[in-house]
Amino acid sequence: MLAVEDLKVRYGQINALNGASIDVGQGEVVAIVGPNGAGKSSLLGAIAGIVKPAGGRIDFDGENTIGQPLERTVRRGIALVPEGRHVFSGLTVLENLKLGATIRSSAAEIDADIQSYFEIFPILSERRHEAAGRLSGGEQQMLVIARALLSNPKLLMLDEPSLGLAPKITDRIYEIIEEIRGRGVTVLVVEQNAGRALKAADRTYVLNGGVVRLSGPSSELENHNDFEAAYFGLSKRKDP
Amino acid sequence: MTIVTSSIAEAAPTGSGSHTMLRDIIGRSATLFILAGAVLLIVLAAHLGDIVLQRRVIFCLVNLVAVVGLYIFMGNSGVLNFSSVGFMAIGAYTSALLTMMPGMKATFLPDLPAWLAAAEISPLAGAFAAGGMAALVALVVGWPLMRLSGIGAGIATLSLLIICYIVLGNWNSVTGGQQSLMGLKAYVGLWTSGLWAIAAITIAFIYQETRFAIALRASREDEVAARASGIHIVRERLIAFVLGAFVAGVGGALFGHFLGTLRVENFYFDPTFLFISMLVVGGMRSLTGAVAGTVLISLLTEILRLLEVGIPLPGTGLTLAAASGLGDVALAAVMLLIILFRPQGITGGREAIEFFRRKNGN
Amino acid sequence: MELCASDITVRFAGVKAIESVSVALGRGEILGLIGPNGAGKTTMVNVLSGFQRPHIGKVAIDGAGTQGRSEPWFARNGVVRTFQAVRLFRGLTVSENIEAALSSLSISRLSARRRAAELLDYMGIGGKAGLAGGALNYGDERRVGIARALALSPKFLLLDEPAAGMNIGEAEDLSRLIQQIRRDFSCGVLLIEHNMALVMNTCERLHVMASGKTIATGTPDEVVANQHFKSAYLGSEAA
Amino acid sequence: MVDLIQILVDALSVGGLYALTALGIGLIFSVMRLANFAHAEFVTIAAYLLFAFSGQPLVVALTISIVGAVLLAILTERIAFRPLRNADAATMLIASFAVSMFLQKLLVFSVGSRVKTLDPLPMLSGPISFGGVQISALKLATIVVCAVLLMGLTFFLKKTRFGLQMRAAADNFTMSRLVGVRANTVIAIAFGLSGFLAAVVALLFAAQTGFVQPRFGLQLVIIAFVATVIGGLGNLPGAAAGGFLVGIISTLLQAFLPPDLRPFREAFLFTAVILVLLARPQGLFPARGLKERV
Amino acid sequence: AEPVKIGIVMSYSGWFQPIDASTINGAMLAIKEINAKGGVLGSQIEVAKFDNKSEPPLGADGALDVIGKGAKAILFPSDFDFGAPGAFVAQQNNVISFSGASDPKFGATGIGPYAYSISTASQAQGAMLAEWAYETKGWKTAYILLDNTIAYTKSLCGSFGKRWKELGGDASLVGDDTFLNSDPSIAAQVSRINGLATKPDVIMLCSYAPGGPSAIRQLRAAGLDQPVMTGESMDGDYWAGTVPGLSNFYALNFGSFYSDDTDAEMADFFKRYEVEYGQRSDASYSLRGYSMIQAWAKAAEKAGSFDADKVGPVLDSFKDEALVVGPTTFTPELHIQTTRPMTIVQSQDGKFSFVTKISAKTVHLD
Ligand SMILES: Nc1ncnc2c1ncn2[C@@H]1O[C@H](COP(=O)(O)OP(=O)(O)OP(=O)(O)O)[C@@H](O)[C@H]1O
Ligand SMILES: Nc1ncnc2c1ncn2[C@@H]1O[C@H](COP(=O)(O)OP(=O)(O)OP(=O)(O)O)[C@@H](O)[C@H]1O
Ligand SMILES: [Mg+2]
Ligand SMILES: [Mg+2]
Repeated sequence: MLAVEDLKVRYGQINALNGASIDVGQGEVVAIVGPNGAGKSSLLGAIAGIVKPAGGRIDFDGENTIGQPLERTVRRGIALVPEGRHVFSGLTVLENLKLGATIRSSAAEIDADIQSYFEIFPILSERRHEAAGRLSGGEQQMLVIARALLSNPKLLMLDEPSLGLAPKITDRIYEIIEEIRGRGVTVLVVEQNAGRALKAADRTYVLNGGVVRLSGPSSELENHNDFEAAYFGLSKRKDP
Repeated sequence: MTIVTSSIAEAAPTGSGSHTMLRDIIGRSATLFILAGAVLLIVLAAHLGDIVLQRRVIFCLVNLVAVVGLYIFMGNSGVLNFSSVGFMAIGAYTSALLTMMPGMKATFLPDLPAWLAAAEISPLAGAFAAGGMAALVALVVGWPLMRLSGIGAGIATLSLLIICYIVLGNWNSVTGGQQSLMGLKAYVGLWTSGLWAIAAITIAFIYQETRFAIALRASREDEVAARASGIHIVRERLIAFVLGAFVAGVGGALFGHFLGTLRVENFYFDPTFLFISMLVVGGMRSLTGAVAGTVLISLLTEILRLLEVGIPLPGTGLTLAAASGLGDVALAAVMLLIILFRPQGITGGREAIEFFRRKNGN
Repeated sequence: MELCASDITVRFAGVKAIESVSVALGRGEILGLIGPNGAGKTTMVNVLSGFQRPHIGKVAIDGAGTQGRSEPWFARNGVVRTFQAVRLFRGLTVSENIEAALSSLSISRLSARRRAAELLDYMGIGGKAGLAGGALNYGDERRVGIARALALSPKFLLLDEPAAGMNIGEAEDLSRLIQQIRRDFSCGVLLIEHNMALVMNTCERLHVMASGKTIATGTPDEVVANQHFKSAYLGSEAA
Repeated sequence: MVDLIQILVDALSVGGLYALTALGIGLIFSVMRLANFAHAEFVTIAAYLLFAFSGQPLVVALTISIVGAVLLAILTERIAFRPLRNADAATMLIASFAVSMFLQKLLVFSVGSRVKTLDPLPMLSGPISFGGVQISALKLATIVVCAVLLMGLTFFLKKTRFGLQMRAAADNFTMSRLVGVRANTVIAIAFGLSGFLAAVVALLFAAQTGFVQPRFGLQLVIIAFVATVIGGLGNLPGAAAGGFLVGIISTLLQAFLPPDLRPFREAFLFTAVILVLLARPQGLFPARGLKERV
Repeated sequence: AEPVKIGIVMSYSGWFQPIDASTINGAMLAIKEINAKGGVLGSQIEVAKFDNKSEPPLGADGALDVIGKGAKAILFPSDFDFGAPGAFVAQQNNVISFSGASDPKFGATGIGPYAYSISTASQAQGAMLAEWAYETKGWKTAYILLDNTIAYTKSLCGSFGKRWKELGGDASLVGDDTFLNSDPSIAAQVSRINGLATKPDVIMLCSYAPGGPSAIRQLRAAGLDQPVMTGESMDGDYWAGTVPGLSNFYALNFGSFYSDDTDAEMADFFKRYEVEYGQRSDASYSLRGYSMIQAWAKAAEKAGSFDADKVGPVLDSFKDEALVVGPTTFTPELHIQTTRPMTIVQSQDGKFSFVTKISAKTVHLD
């Protein structure tokens, strides 16, 4: 359903992606791991349309998405939980959630869905009339995940969803990932905790230095000799 | 990741070879030399032009002092400041009243307090008094005001400007109110304005090399993190505000002694917007930007004015002339375009020396 | 010699973010402050560093009260914090980021620059002094954040989720670094983290909060054995 | 008593005009964090259009004026503000100055700086008597129009989906697009609305002053700008309240200052503004979440 | 003979342009007529113009510019603040300058012996309005509404008030108030008048367009129908649409350009003006422009020289010299008019017309 080919991303002098290619099939959970600065966020950003690639192709459902207006991303069925949270800080928790459902029209269904996320994250329900910017870091993270889910995406992309979350909530997030995969939603997740990623994902890509170093079914990678090398190798060498 | 230094916890100022220190200082001062040299060059070049051109250059240099004054606070703190021209006004009237011949004062300002009516000090002392008075007022009003940031600070300083305008414009016994004040010694020529411009640039440069300026710039980037780093934002802002007011006050004095007459109308919205535009067009975050913006806008203004007067095309007997008033429209359009295409100003917030370094680096 | 918050209560529009919590951080110790999201950990750091005035309770440094003191005062008196979202001075260079924090010391710009270089070397990022603060990757950003805090010669260093976004290897490096800082600066470190491996490896003592209250204190082993803690916080990792 | 009612009506009608202007400015501020000085020229040009079509029936002139102001506002956003969407507040403010200056100079150049006279609402020119109090019909109309528009706008922003999207675009532009808000359209519409408000102000203000010249809107907008800030930026009812407040303070000062101090009225007014800001740096009724938590 | 240069350093663009325009037109007409008759001392007059862009500081540059081009006399804007910077430069360079400023300081006391104003001092304007209102119209109580923005209006209302109290006693001035030209509304000021127990017989309004006409509009809208008087700053009827059907309005002008002036010279001037420019003069300021050139030409002829040190003394000896703006007198001390007649123009039902010519009897210049 998603095919990224030879993607290049540049920020001025810095090459964040140097020709990365990945494939994600319908209903799969795919993980991307790699050290800091590997280009993981840039990859997700490019797929979502936030970051302008310098070259390459991104096909979603057989259509090239590069250069399309950002508003269309979610209408196409792609939702992103970005790095760094990005709640609408001056709007209330409830308003944030409603905005997640901007492209949906049935008010009743939206309300029901919001209720269901309130049950999963009771703290959000407690704070529903608080400005989102006042929430704690972890609470904001929960909010952003729920907000992304409210668009009923075909492809959900999560950039380090467990960042700043208590272990128990992290578990909950991965349960949700399982749940929605059951509904046929495709998931692409960036994760620092490689063990966790391998456990949750059908397939995993190891990204380093802006290119894919290794990829394959998670179960194979877990025991792969080169996994550590691909993952940590450059990262260790990076430090003087 | 770890290099253990036994004394890493101690922030002792380690003594160092005077040699490297000297090199360091000269290296960092290059920007100052470049800018001062540019001013000097402008002054020398102006001597070749006619008297009207020379006056335009003097005016540009006086404006440069004002813009540098504005830069010292606004550039380093990132806080909007509309009050700078008000401090110019204070400086201008201070110097005018202190340097004017008592006979003149008796005619134009019969109601002056006796001590002021009798005072007559030298132009240089007058300029310092102008800066001093502006700085004093800035100290008093700045102390509460410096707590404000962003648009709130903008409105507060705008209010300050309006208050200055109203008070000076109605304080009939001292300023003559709305009437023009006449009889100022018109001592400001090319060299006076040029030297003061260099002095202003030097003050701004020395300031921005101090630790106070670094602290202030940090607060510009992130107030919360600055406070967490032990920076007293209000105090750092106040230092720059007072210093900026001093320079602006001197600028005001020069303005008055350039024109020979003063009126409060000279110190209101129009110059405020002009100076801020000069700063922004040049690049608010660097001293080079302040200088470049002033020179560029002054140059543009003059070219457009000449175009309105008519520029004879050599050999054809034709004159290229724009309709009266078109220059103003074009100037505003050019400023807008510069801001649109270079939101960080033409220097992009870099100092002069960085341009040289970049060239050599490539 | 300790930073002590006693009986703190903080309310936000009716919500009690912290309710009667006392925390004491001694010099030379590494204390972990953990708990579920929204437990009040960041708020506690805000209280300890002067960013949040408690509605009830007091903060004392080495026994001396801090009533009415400003945030910069705390920083200058050795209580230095970092932020969950690093908050570098993005428009300044890395070196200037450190120099800014050194500006409260009455030393020349030249000495400040040298000192900044020392600190960056100490953090292992000496080569980045000239880069803009905004052009760093996540890991380096956090290192500069810590270097900036060290510039203030902390007696008490409060770190809010310093390992967020780091992988296992980087987190291990960080753990060593924190211990070394504690030694070199002989300061107390308060560490907020959700990365339990890091917490367990680094801290001598844990303070667990949930819903604004203290639910457990003790050594890591004691705390982990606590059933209440397990169910409220750990989830599968406990298993 | 009669005097007091008179003063109150004066204060409210003066304040109403400020409040309406502040609404237009506040709207754009809450959508773009842009303090739009060029709003002055939206008002001015709308008034010039009223003047240009003053021979036509009011409905025609007013329609043209509104359409003109709306288009001008949208065009300004497209040309001058959209490219600066990620720039800092100071740069955007200066850009709006430059736009303002450009339009103003263009007016001086093209139509001249001499006043043009007009009388768009002759039916409201006389006084109405209410139990001994003479109230100008125009003042009453100003107050009513302001109240209606304030309520309408507040409802629009608070209760409609569109309002929510507008606030989202203001809060985090990229994120709002990512959840599907057509942010450019939304912002263009906000500008259109501010143009509409400017045209309403132009009508009421021109009816009061009877003339238009290139600086017609300037003073009004400076005061409204101040009002927006002390009212609480990003909060429309706050902006309107600020407008009324400034109008009331200014009227009271004029009414009660001793004659010798009256020339200093503005100085007192703006001292009051500074005091308000010092006491409440975020304005009297700040928008929620404007001040970040640490 | 060689042509002789006159400098015109005025606002050809910007805010002040409409005010200077008719002065410039008047001057250009005079130059054309004089040249047609053979010029001054046999020399054709040429104009060196400089646009001050409505910025006073540029006036000094302009003066230097036209002096550099050989100007023997310079016309400056008809406002002291606008004209002074340039006039100072002219004085320093021994060049005669003319302005229509109504401040006596535009002359020997302020700028220097070579600066002349063709206008009538604002103090005289205030006094003559007071005398006319009190003695001729028989109004016994007055209210002063002062636009505090510029020096002229302050001085006008100041002298009016002083003279009015001399004539009718302190009680005859029933109140006074101030506003600013840019004030969006003067509701409070209007209400104050409306709240007076006894309404004044006449309201003296010292202001200028656009704030002045707008003030009248607001007075009328509040039901205040008293006579309103103003000085020459509200000369002309271009603003009259601000107050449709304006009645009971009296303004001081230099002459009436509504084809009804009783002074034949003036009436003829306005006809010639209309022929020259294809439209009626829109303010009586054109008389001033014409008279500046006229005065200088006459003085130069009499002096037999263009040099300031020759022309100046001749100007100083003018005693009721017949200029189109009226009989003009200069003395070495006073380079502005105080007793020359001015014209009262009224508006009734929106129609402007000539009322009478008046001159001041008692003028306090300080
Ligand atoms: N806006 C930007 N400007 C300049 N450089 C950037 C920008 N964003 C990212 N980079 C650089 O691009 C590279 C890749 O960054 P990216 O954020 O994609 O990495 P990542 O794999 O997500 O890292 P992390 O694990 O730290 O989130 C890094 O070197 C980073 O410094
Ligand atoms: N300024 C504020 N206004 C309103 N509520 C606040 C404010 N600051 C904190 N809170 C609330 O107080 C509670 C505690 O917040 P705090 O940030 O201290 O949590 P935390 O323990 O740091 O959580 P996390 O691990 O998610 O960062 C949260 O529920 C939050 O919503
Ligand atoms: Mg990332
Ligand atoms: Mg936290």
